[in-house]
Amino acid sequence: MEIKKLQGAIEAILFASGDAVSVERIAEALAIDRATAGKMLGNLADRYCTEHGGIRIVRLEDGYQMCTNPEHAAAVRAALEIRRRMPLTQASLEVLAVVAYNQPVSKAFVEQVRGVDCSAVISGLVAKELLEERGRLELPGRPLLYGTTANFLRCLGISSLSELPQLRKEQETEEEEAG
Amino acid sequence: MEIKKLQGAIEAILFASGDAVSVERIAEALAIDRATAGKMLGNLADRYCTEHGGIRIVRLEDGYQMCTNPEHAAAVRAALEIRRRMPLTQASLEVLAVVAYNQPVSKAFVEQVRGVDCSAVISGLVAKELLEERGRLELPGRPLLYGTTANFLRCLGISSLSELPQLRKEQETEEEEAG
Amino acid sequence: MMDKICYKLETFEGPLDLLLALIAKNKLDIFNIQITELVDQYLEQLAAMRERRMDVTSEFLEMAARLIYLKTVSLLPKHEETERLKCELTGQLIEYQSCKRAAAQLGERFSFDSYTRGPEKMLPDRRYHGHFTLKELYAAYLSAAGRGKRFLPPPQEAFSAIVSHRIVSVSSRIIYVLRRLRLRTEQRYEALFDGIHNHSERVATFLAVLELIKGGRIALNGDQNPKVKLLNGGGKHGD
Repeated sequence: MEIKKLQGAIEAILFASGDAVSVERIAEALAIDRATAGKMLGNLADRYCTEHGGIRIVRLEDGYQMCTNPEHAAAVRAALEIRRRMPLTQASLEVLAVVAYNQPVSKAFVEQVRGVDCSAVISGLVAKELLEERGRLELPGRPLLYGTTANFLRCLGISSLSELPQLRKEQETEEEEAG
Repeated sequence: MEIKKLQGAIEAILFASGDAVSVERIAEALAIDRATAGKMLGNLADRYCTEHGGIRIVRLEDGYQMCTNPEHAAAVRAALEIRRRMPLTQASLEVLAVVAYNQPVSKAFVEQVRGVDCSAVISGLVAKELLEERGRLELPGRPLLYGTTANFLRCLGISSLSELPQLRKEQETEEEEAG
Repeated sequence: MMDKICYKLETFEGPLDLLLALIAKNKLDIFNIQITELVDQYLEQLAAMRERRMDVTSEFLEMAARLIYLKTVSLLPKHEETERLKCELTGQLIEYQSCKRAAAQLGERFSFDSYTRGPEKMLPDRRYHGHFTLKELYAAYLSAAGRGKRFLPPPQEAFSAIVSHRIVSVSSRIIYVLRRLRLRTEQRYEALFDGIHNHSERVATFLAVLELIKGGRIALNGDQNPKVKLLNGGGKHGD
């Protein structure tokens, strides 16, 4: 039915938003009046308010927002903690290594070394607090510079960058021979 | 009830993560066995699969992810002011097809099949999170390998690569129809 | 210019390269082409060309050989080999055809209509808590740098070989050879190269000798251990 469809649409909007969404915005998007939208949001919030339910719809000053039921905070934390301990991807390791040995470096430098776009990997590493911004390069476009963090040292189990393995001359010789 | 609580916790984890969460990780976080976690995830996904429901829980390889019901795409876009994503170009679809059916593959492999340079298309697909790096090939130059992502499966509406349309079968059917 | 060999088949009429181009572009299905018919016409054309004494390019010959072999094999009861050869002929093209077909299939199903959300904002801590080893990091660096090396601007040293490479001019070696011969008008040819290890210098010296012989200013005699002799005092011919 039409009402069921509208309810579903509101549910989808709240889910995808992440932030609070105002009643006006929802009314406008669905071409319904404010009062109806408000009533439907209220109903939806009630529907989500079940015992032990994982998701809640809370009313905030500027609208409605979906969020996890605080009851499950410990479980959520446990699950996401595990994710934060999962091994890094090869791409992440390579980017980290290139930054670690050449810091501070721009994204362009890392991409030149690896030969592919590294935007997503770099922002992932910044979110993981393994890389951080280190000002800008005084060049056209003033590109951001990146360096490794204290968390990076901790994850590696070293106390300073000087403990990084020396890049050996051998490698250079090898490369010359290969080239 | 204990089961209801676990169900709620799983719901909360999927919601809070945003990304796909593996059955294994959920089992570990909730200290239950994998089989039970898998069963509960399946049940939860079924529960969400209501007519006009706003949220869907989809299975992607060995994990589950919450996303909106495509039925409400227009409403979500209108409310969140998201621009409609352009459909993939023929070139992008071809590259995706070559990678999907042969992964992991190098750029060179894709280019050999298509007969043209595919660098830009591949990095575009990586940026769209439809392709991802999959390590390197042990060959001179150590070329990067690419594979498809969980997001690729989600956009296709399938749960695993084994659900990709069978190439041979379709072709034969076509011929039979034609003949 | 050679006339293109044209084929008249049920589904196609035109030269072979067009046929292949059409198959490659998926405009024509190779399975609908009668290879035997193709071979007959090809051989006919080939015979006609021979009569007219036209050059038959290696490309055509190679193609003909493949097609004839295909035909002979198809006359034998072993049909598997025919199929295998048919595949060989069309392998790459079919691969691309099925790629296009797969692309079309994916395209029909592809949809960006389902939306996901980022992680919940209540949990801003995405800090990495795992561990990795120095060895892994070092290996990753080698892996990354090994590949990207060619994308980096070449180091200064890479140019030095080119820039500092001595290009020895032939004229400078002509002067060198004449000077030596003026000191001793006849000497061993090989002696001219004594002490010269530089490749460019050796080549230039050789070219200088040729140039001088051509100009009639020196002569080279003897099969084994040839000797170079200064002619005419080394002056230009006719001086």
